Amino acid sequence: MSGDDQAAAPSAAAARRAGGADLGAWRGVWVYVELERGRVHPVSWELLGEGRKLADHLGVPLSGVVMGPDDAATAQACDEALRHGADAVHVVRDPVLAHYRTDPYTRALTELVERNRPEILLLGATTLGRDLAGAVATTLGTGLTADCTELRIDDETRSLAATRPTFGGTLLCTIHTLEYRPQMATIRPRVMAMPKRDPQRTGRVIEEQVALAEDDVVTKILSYIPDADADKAQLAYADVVVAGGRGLGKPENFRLVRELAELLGGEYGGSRPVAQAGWVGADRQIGQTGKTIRPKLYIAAGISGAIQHRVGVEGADVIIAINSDPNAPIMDFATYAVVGDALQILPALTEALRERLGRRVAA
Amino acid sequence: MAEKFDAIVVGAGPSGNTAAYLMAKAGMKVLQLERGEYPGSKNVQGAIMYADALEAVIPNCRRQAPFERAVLEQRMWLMDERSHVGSHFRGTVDADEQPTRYTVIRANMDKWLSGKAQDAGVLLICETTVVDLLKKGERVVGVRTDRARGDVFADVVVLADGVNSLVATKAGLRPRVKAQDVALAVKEMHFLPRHTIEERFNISGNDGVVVEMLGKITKGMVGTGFLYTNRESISLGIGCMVEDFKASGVSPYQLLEELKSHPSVRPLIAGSEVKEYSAHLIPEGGYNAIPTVHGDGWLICGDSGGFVNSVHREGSNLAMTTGRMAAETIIGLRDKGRDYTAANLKSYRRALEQSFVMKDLKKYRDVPEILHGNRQFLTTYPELLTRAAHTMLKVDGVDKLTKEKEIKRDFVARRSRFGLFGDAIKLMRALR
Amino acid sequence: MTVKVEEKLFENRYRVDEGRAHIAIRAPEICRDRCETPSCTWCCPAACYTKAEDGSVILSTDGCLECGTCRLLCSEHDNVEWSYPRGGYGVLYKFG
Amino acid sequence: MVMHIVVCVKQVPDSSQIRVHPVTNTIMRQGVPAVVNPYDLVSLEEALRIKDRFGARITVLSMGPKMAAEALKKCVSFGADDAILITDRVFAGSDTLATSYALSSAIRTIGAGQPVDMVFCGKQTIDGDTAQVGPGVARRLGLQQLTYVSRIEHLDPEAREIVVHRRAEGGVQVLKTKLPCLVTMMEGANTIRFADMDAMFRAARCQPIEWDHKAAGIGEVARCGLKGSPTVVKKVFAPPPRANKAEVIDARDKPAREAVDALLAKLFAKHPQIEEEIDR
Repeated sequence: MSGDDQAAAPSAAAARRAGGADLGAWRGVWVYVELERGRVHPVSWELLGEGRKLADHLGVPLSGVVMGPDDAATAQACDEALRHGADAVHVVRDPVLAHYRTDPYTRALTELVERNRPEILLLGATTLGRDLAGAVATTLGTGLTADCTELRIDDETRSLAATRPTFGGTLLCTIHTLEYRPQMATIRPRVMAMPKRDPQRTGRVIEEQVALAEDDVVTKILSYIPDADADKAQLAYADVVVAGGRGLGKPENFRLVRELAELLGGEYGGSRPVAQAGWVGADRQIGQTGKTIRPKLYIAAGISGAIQHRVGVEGADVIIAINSDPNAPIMDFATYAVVGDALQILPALTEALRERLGRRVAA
Repeated sequence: MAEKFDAIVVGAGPSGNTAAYLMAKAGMKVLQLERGEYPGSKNVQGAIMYADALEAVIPNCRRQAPFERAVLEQRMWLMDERSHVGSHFRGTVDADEQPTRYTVIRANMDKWLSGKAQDAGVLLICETTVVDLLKKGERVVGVRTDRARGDVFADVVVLADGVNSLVATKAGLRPRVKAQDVALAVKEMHFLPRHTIEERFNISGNDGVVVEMLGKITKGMVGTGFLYTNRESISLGIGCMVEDFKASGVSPYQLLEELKSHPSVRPLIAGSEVKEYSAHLIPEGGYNAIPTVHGDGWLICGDSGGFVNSVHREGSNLAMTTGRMAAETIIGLRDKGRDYTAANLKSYRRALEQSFVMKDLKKYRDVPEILHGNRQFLTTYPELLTRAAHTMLKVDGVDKLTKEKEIKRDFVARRSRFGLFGDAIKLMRALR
Repeated sequence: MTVKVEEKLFENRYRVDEGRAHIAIRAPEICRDRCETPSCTWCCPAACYTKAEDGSVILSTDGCLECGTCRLLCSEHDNVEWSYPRGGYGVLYKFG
Repeated sequence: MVMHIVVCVKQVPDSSQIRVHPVTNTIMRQGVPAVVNPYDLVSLEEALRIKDRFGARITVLSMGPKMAAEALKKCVSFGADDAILITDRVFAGSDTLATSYALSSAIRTIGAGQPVDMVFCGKQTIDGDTAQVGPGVARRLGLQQLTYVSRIEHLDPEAREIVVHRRAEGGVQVLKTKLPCLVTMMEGANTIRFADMDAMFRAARCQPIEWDHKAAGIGEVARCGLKGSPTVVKKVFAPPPRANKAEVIDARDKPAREAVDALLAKLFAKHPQIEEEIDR
C-alpha cells in the first residue's frame, strides 16, 4: 500500500474548517464542464443555467471549468460555456487530459479550486462527474452532496441547500455544508432546465497551468467502446423506456414497441414473461429483482403489472399503461391508463409523436 | 469431510426452536437448519402464544419474550352479512396470577426463541433448505440440503419443517397431507397508532382483545375469521378448509376483503396501513390425521406432525410441547446410552399420549368430521341468531312473546325440530 | 367486489430466484384438456395461477406465499411439481 | 502468497420496504429488515471469482453498529475468509468523508499483516445512494480508482496488472492499470452465488472481529463521526405523493388516434417536463 493519507490529501488543511473570517475568502460559483471525447455532456449546460441563478442570488460571478487536450473541442467548450451563462472560464489544456482518468483530472481540478477558491462547485451526476467529485472532495477534505435534484441558497447561512433523493428515492433530504469550502454537489442530468444559449455572450477565458506528465499516470486507456456498437440495453439510465408484455400477442408485434422507443430516443424492454419466452433479451427484462428503472417516462403496453414489475418501475416519473383490461394491476399504479388494444394504440401513439416532432423540425 | 452432529433439527419455528434449545442445553451438539433468511421469515401465525407451554421451556419467559399484548378480552362473534351477535369475556386476573395468553408477532417470537437456542449452543444455519433425508437402510442418518456439499449427518433428526412436511413425505415416512385435513388462512397486518387501537378496543397498557368470528363470513365453508390486537397493529385474517375453497369457487383474498368491509369489522381497522399479506396452511385433521411420529433415527413434531387443536385454536403450544417432548425423549435415551432406534423412540409417542396434546386431540377427534357434514353450524345458526337478536332488540310495537314465537318458528322452519335436536346431540358428542 | 391481490403482494418482501421457479406445472396439456375444475386459479392466495383464453393454466411464482395449497388441490391429476425455493429465496415475512 | 482483497460492505435497511404513508405522507419504518447493501454483493461476487481463479484471501470490512456483524457473517457465508467490523461511538453520524477516513484507516491496519492488493466497494448504497465512499477510500490510500466497472477483462496477479471495462456516458472505457487498485462494480455484472455448505458452516461459526477506533488504527477521532463530517442533513422528508389513482383514457369507444391525442394533451398539460424530454 503506497498511499499515505497526508500525501494524498495535501490540501485538506486549506479547505477544512474554513471557519469564521476564512469563509469569506471562498467566493464564486463554479460549474465543471464535462468534456469527454470532444463532446460536452448536456448536464453541464443545465448546471450553468442553475449556477447562474445561484450566483446571481449570491451576487458573485459564475465560472465554468474546462479540462481537455489543446484542441478545437476544448476551445469550443470554453466558448459554449460562456454562451450558456458563465462569466468566465478556467481552462486547462494538456494532452494528458485527452481522455478522462481519475488521477490527472483530480489533480487538475483540485489545484484549480485551491488557487481560485470558489464557494460552490457543481458537477453533473454522471459516471465521470461522480467519480471525479468523490476524489476531489476527499482530496480537498470538504463536503459533497451527491445526485441532487434541487439546489437553493439558504439566506440565513449563505450556504447551499442541496436536496437529493435517498433510500432509493423513497425519501428526500436536504443537505448543507456549513463550515467547509467549497460546497460541492453533483446534480442529476435532465433535472435542471436547459438555459437559453446566447450566441453573443462572451467572457474571460483564463488559462490555467497544471504540471501534468503522462509518465505519472498509472492508468492507461486501451480503447473506448461506444454503446451503439455494444447493443447492450441501458435500461437503468434511459430517460424514456417503452416496454411490451404478453398482451402484444406474438413476438412480431414487438416491432411496435421498438419503433416507439427509437422515435423517442429511449430504450425498449419487455416484461418478465416475454423475456422468458425469448421475445427480448434477458438484459431488456424489466421488473427483475434488484434492477429498477427510473425513467422520466415509462410506457407499458400489454403488461399486466405483477408485483415484481411494479417494484421495478415505480421510480418512473410518469407511467403510461396501455392495456385492454381496465382491471390489470398496472392500471392502478400508472399515471395514465389507456384502456384499449395495444396493437392499435402503440402505432397511433408513434404516429402522433412523429408528426409532432416533424412539425418541430420543420419549424 | 461431511459434518456430523448429535442431532439435526429441521426448521426454526416454535417446535424446532424448542427442541434445539433443550437438546443444546443438555449438552448435545445440535445443528438447526432453516430455509428462511432468518427464523420466522417463512412462518405465519395469527398469532396467540400460550405462556404455559413456553414457560415449560423458558421459565421466566414473561419478562423477556416479545409479547405484544396479554389477552384481557375474548370476543366470539356469530356473523351474518351485516351484523353479528357476540359474547365478550373480559376479565382481569388475580394479582398473584399471570395472564395465560398473549398476542405475538410471529417473526419476532421466532427470532427471540431462536436466539435462546443459539445462546445455548445450537449451530443455526439459515437460507438452507433441507430437501431429503439420508438413510442407511431404514435408519435416518442425516439430511441433504439444497447446497453443494450439502449432506450433513447426525445420530437423530428432528423434523419440525412445518405443515407441508415435505421432507418426511419425500422420504416416505408419512403420507402426503390431504386437502380435507388442512385449512388455508390468509391474514393482513394492519398498522395503526397505539392509542388508536387502545381507544377502539377499550384497552390500555399491555392488555389486548381477540375476536373470533364465525358465520356467513365464510360463505358456508368450514372456517373462522380472527382479529387480534397487537401493540401497534391488528392481525386480521380468515381461514377455511382447503377442500371447501376448492368446492366453493371463492378466493381466499376475496373472503378477506369482504371480512374487512363487514360493518362490524370495518370501523376497527379504519385508516390502517396494511404492511403484509400472508397465507398459511393449518393442519386441522386432528387426531385421526396424525401420522407416524417417530422411526429409526427420526422424530416429527409441531405442524409437520399435524399437532393442532382446531377447536380451541391452539397450535403454537402444541408445537412447543411436542418439540419439548421430542427433545426430552432424545435426551433421555442419550442419558441412558441407548440408541435412537424406532423402538426406543417410541417413548416419544407414549409421552404425547399421556400429555394434554393427544388427550385433547382425542377428545375432539370427531369434530372435523361433524363440521364437514353439517355446515348449518356455520351458516344457518349464525344467521338465525343474528336475526333473533334483531327481532328481540327492535322496538317496533310487537310484544316480546310474539317475537319469541317468531324466532322459534324461524329456527324450526330452517332446521326442523328433529334437525335442531340432532344438531345439539352432534355438537355435544363432538365437544364432550 | 373485485380484489387486487397484487396490491396485497406489493406490501410483501420477496427475494426472487431468477430463472428458478420452485413450482412447475408438469404437463400443461393436462390443465388445458383434462382438468375441469382448475381450483388453483381461485384457491391460490397469491393468484399465481391464471387461466388463459385457450384454457391452459399459466403459473407465475413471483408472488408465491409458499403455503402449499396448490400442491394439495391438484390431487386428481397430480400435475403440480412443488418444492420450496432454494434457501433464502422466496417470500420473506417481516411479521408472519 | 495469494492476493489479499478487502471488500467493504454496509448493512442497510432494505429500502424497497420503506413506505410512505399515503394519508399522512410520513415515513413508516416498521418491519424494514436490515440487509447487505445489494451493490456490495456484486463487488463481493467479483472478488470471489478472482479467488476462484487465482486464489485470494478475502477480508470483508464494515463500519456500523454491532448488529452489522450479521451482514459480515452473510458475506462469509458466500465465501469471504475474514470479517472485521469497526464499531465505535465516535463513528456515529459519519458522512461519506468521515466514513472513507475510518474505512481507509482500517484497511491500512488490515494491510499491516498482509499488504492489500485490491479493495472492492459497492458502487453505491441503497440507503445513501452517494457513490462517494469508494472514490474516497481510493484517494486516501493512493489506490488506482476504477469505479462503475462492468467487467474485469484481465487480471495478472504476478505482473500486478488489471484491465477493466468502465462505464462512461455513452460507452465503455477499457482501462489498464496497476495494482493496488479499488474497484466498484456495476449492478448486473454478476449475480451473487449460492454458496456451498462448507461456507455456510464457516459463517455460522464465524464471529467477526470487532475493532474500536484505536484497534482500527484511527489516529484522529476528530475526523470521525459527526465531527469529521462537513455535510449536515437539515431535513428528511417524503416526496409529494403521486396521484394514487391513474387517469383513465378509455379507447374502447373511440378511434385509437383520438385516444392518443387525448392522452398527449393531458400528459403535456400536466407534465411539461415530459414534453420537453420528448422534444429533445
